[in-house]
Amino acid sequence: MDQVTTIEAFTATLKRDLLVAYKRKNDIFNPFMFFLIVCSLFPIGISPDPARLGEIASGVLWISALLASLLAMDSLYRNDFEDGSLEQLLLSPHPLYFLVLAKNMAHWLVSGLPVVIVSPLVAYMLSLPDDAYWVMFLTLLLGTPILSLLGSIGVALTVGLGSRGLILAVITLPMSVPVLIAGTLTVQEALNGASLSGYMAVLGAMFFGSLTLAPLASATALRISVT
Amino acid sequence: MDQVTTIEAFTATLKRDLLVAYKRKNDIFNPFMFFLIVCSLFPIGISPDPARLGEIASGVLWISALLASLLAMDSLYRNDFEDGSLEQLLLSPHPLYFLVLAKNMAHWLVSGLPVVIVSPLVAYMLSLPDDAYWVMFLTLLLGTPILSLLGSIGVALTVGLGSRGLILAVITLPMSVPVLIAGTLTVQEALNGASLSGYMAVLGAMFFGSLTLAPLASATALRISVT
Amino acid sequence: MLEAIQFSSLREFFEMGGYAFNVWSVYAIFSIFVLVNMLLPILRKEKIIKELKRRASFEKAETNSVREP
Amino acid sequence: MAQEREIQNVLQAENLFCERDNRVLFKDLNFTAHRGQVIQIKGSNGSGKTTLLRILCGLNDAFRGELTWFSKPIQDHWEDVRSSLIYMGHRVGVNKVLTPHENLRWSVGLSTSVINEQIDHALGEMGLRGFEDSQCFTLSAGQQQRVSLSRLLLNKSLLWVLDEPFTTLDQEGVNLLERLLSQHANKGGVVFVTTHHELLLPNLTLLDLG
Amino acid sequence: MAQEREIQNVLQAENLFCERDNRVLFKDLNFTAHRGQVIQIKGSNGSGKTTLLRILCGLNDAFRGELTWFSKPIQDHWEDVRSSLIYMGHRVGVNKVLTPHENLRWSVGLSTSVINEQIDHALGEMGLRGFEDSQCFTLSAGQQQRVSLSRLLLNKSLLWVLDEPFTTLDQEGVNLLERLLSQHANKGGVVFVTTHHELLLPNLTLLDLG
Amino acid sequence: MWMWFAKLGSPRWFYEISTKWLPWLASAMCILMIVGIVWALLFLPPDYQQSFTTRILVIHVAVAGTSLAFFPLMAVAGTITLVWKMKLADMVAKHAAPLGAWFSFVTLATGSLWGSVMWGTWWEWTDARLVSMLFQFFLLLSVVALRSAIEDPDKSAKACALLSIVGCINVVIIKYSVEWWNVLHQPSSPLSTSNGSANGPEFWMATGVMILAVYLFFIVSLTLATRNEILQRERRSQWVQEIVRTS
Ligand code: HEM
Ligand SMILES: Nc1ncnc2c1ncn2[C@@H]1O[C@H](COP(=O)(O)OP(=O)(O)OP(=O)(O)O)[C@@H](O)[C@H]1O
Ligand SMILES: Nc1ncnc2c1ncn2[C@@H]1O[C@H](COP(=O)(O)OP(=O)(O)OP(=O)(O)O)[C@@H](O)[C@H]1O
Ligand SMILES: [Mg+2]
Ligand SMILES: [Mg+2]
Repeated sequence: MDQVTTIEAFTATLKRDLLVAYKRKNDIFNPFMFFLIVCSLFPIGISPDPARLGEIASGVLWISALLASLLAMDSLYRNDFEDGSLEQLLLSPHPLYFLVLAKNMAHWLVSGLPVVIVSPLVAYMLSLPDDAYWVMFLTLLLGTPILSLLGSIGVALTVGLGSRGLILAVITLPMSVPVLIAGTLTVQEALNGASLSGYMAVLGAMFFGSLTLAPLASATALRISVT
Repeated sequence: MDQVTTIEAFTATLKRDLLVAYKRKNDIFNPFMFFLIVCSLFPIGISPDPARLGEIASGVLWISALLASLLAMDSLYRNDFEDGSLEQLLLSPHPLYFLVLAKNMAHWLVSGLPVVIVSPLVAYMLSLPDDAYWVMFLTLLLGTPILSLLGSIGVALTVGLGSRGLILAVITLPMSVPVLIAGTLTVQEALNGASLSGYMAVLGAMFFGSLTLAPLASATALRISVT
Repeated sequence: MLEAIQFSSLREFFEMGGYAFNVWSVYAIFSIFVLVNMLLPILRKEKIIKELKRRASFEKAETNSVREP
Repeated sequence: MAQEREIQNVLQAENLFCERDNRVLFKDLNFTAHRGQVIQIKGSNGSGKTTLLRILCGLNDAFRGELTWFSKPIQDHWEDVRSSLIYMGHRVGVNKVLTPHENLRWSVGLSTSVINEQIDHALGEMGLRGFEDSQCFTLSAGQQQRVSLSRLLLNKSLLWVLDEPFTTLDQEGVNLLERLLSQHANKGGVVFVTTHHELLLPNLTLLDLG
Repeated sequence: MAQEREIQNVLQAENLFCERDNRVLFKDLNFTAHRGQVIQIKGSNGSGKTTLLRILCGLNDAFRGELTWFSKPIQDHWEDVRSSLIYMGHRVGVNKVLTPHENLRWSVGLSTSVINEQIDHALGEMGLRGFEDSQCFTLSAGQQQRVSLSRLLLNKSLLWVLDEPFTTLDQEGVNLLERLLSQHANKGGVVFVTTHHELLLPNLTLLDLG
Repeated sequence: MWMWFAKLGSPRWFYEISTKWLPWLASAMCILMIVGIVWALLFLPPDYQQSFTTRILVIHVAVAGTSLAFFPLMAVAGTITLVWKMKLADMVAKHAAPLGAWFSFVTLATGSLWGSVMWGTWWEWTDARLVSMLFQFFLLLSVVALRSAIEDPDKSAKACALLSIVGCINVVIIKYSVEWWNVLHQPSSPLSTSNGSANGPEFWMATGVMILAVYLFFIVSLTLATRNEILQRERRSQWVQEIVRTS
């Protein structure tokens, strides 16, 4: 019985969260279904006409992905808070940064990745012009982890609150606006035939920025919420 | 110390839920903020051009209201379940139908009504053509209670679950499609200058249908979830 | 009977009048669909029987060995 | 509490059987609850005490056997049962943002009409004087338990079903609750209670689930 | 447990002061925890026991006064404290969809490396044999408590901080836990525990919050 | 009548009767399916307009028709579960939901493959049948999701029963509202006009064979899955242990 290293604690947490998701199944399935269903509300609510749909498709896809990733966040710390596991996490001797990162990673793998993978299909159904598929896919691949990392801060801040659901959205959505702008702009410029390296670089910078900073903020927020 | 009548139990429950909402404040404020924020994502994600916005405005408003009402639902029974109040509700000697109706009513007053009230403002911001403000307002006034009543079934079915958040959306969103269709069609026909009485009648029928049937289903679902 | 066949060569048959991709995809999807939904229950039944057998022998062994002293 | 039914069997169970996950929790369970009885259900962890109590309240219908309420099959009389029942489970039924007063106003008000003074009086009796208007999330675990227990003072119900009501109570709270139980029994009520500590009550019946 | 620090004060509090909502919970609280001590914190409901325990773990910093860890100010040594601490609060820290085994694998694995056999052995010791692979939501309240308590057998931590660990345990569970506490003390560990029942341990120190 | 009803509810009775019937049903299914497919693939004359793509329709129409049967089936089973607490009904309903999702998916896929020829597009929001089928697919998946979300089997049986009943009503409402919506949208696409496409009697005969075959497949597959469920849930009963021992 030895003390474990931080890396072991990291993998233990990652594995555990993936296991919980696997057992629940729905954690994987639902964000993805939510994305599909919300996307298909737009043709009904706005217009079934392919030409008009094509114009709004990239925005619709991004907004739906944003909402799906946001709403899936709720399960990130809530159950752990309620059953007391979160206190155990905070009391572990390892830097909270890495444990939070492990939880975020597991969460994105489970809720973000499926959305990214199905996005080309939905893009087709919404008549997004052909050239933009790949760009759409890539921006989502880079963008959804950012949304998860940012969302994690919001969840951590609100985890102890009685009323939930929307407070999280109200805190996190405004934070996510820059990502939304970067994402949709990239796709639109791709449609205009512009070169993409600049836009992708912006998204990449956001990604690395949030990867290093957001877990710090989440960790602090967790300590505040639990004490 | 007498036995109370069902009506008294109804008002007691209504008052209590309004009181809880009043104390939390967020319950009133958040659905409303969520609605505003989601609506304002569209100019950002799709296009700031007023002409194009105006075309999609009615759909955007309705979809945002649908999402706001759906996501606010989560708080309808969840807290009560967790602290055990829901068991007390089920063990009351009065027909669960009325108590559920009271809870739904309180919830709509708190989360649906503010959205309806602010909708003309948002309609203005999204450049919805002037003639349609009133119709938009009226359809939302009739439509959001239906969404709440339908959502209530979904929440009641999922209230005891560990994994939450999106399962509710996955269950409830497909059910809400007819309401969305009726609502947006009405607004669009108003824009085309058609007579509205027929459309409103459809919404009205949906309203009374769900008012009588949905609480029954919710009550059954609650009994299933808690036992 | 044979003259009722609509194709004069195998190649023509595979080409399906230029709609090979669509027609054959449909038949592929359909056969996968049928096979999966027939085979999965059959395979599962074997698994269940095996599992139940294992458990039965396990329980028998337990009742035989762990009797009250 | 109707006077004319004085000596009847309030609640009777015949050959109750319950299993969960293929583990039989109890079988051939028979008992009769008369007026004036406190029935303590004992048993080790996981022996099915909570399950049994929830069955008695109609919160669980995964059982077989016969339950009667004043000698009539209980299936047809859940309304009656509910209107003369107080149940307290592992979850105490106290809303965290409301004050103790507001909590009681609702949970008692669902079945009995009460006035504010009665509520405050009951809270005082349970040792919560001064906390009537603090929100419940600021109360300690034991104090929340006491809020829930105050219902016992406000409802004139025949049947009390209490699942481990003594947890988190301090010594004085335990004494108080024991007194309440025996008073209720003396007035002709029926109490089902689970707890792991020894109850010192005159009219106690033990029901052991093993 | 390092041998060289044998007789030191593990944890010492000087003039602790805490108030919540303008109610003073405790003031001028002084105590010293040596190796081999079991310190039972007593007090009526709402007297601040939970608050004190959370302060000792660093889960609450709304207090004044001096806390030292091996005679050094605790603020600078939370890492050390955490790596030799087991805390069990009112919420047991058991994930409902995982099995007891999986729960322990993670919660123990956060600080100590264990192998599967050890986990199963510990669960067996705590009376959960046969439940290793049931999901925890199917366990009774007391069984979940036992899952959480199994951590005590698997972590070789110096300091145990247990908030009402006896609730929902049956008699046999209570005995088992008492034995564990005194064994831990005998091996040189320190235990802080709150409970409302009388502990029968040789090396017990009482700390009364009133 | 009551005797018969009670008997029908008994898993054992169902298991035994299905043991007798399954071989017949399965062989009928195989024969019909082979006849249908060979007929469709080899003998169907090309449509003057649609050429050989009518071969897609044979499959599409058969699967689409069958997929409409699921929600009514699940709603009836759900009512039986809730009112009479009959276990067998739930065992059927449990497997009907994912199978129905499969059927809906294949309808959507074959429909799209056909559409890509006929309309030049794989997906079209202006067709009521497509959109309502898509939402039926979503609703079926939501029943599956609910089933797997609720861990307690008893509870999930009842919850899914209720959701199926609500869902069945909804499928009808969605179908009508989507149609209504479409009429008012006055779609400019060719679909609404193409309904009277002239398919010969031969086409409908092949399709008829295929419809029968697919219906049989639906029954056989559902029965197989239900039998597995029975074995698992009744595993501790005498008769199942007998079956296990002898197999
Ligand atoms: C409710 C479900 C559906 C039913 C009952 C159904 C049934 C049918 C039938 C009977 C036909 C033959 C019409 C004829 O030859 O006159 C047909 C044609 C067709 N279906 Fe479906 N279908 C359904 C869903 C779908 C879906 C979801 C799609 C696409 C994704 C689709 C695409 C088509 C196309 C493209 C045609 C040929 C169009 C035409 O000939 O007019 N169908 N369907
Ligand atoms: N979040 C909070 N905000 C304000 N006051 C609080 C809060 N939490 C607890 N208190 C107050 O602190 C006091 C002590 O609470 P604590 O939970 O420490 O009591 P305790 O001794 O553990 O009681 P019990 O035996 O009931 O568990 C209580 O009187 C309570 O009113
Ligand atoms: N939802 C469930 N699904 C399956 N089994 C369950 C479920 N809930 C409880 N059980 C099982 O039923 C048994 C009895 O549980 P119950 O909660 O009634 O015990 P208890 O006697 O109240 O125990 P405790 O003293 O720990 O509260 C337990 O062994 C548990 O495994
Ligand atoms: Mg219990
Ligand atoms: Mg406490």
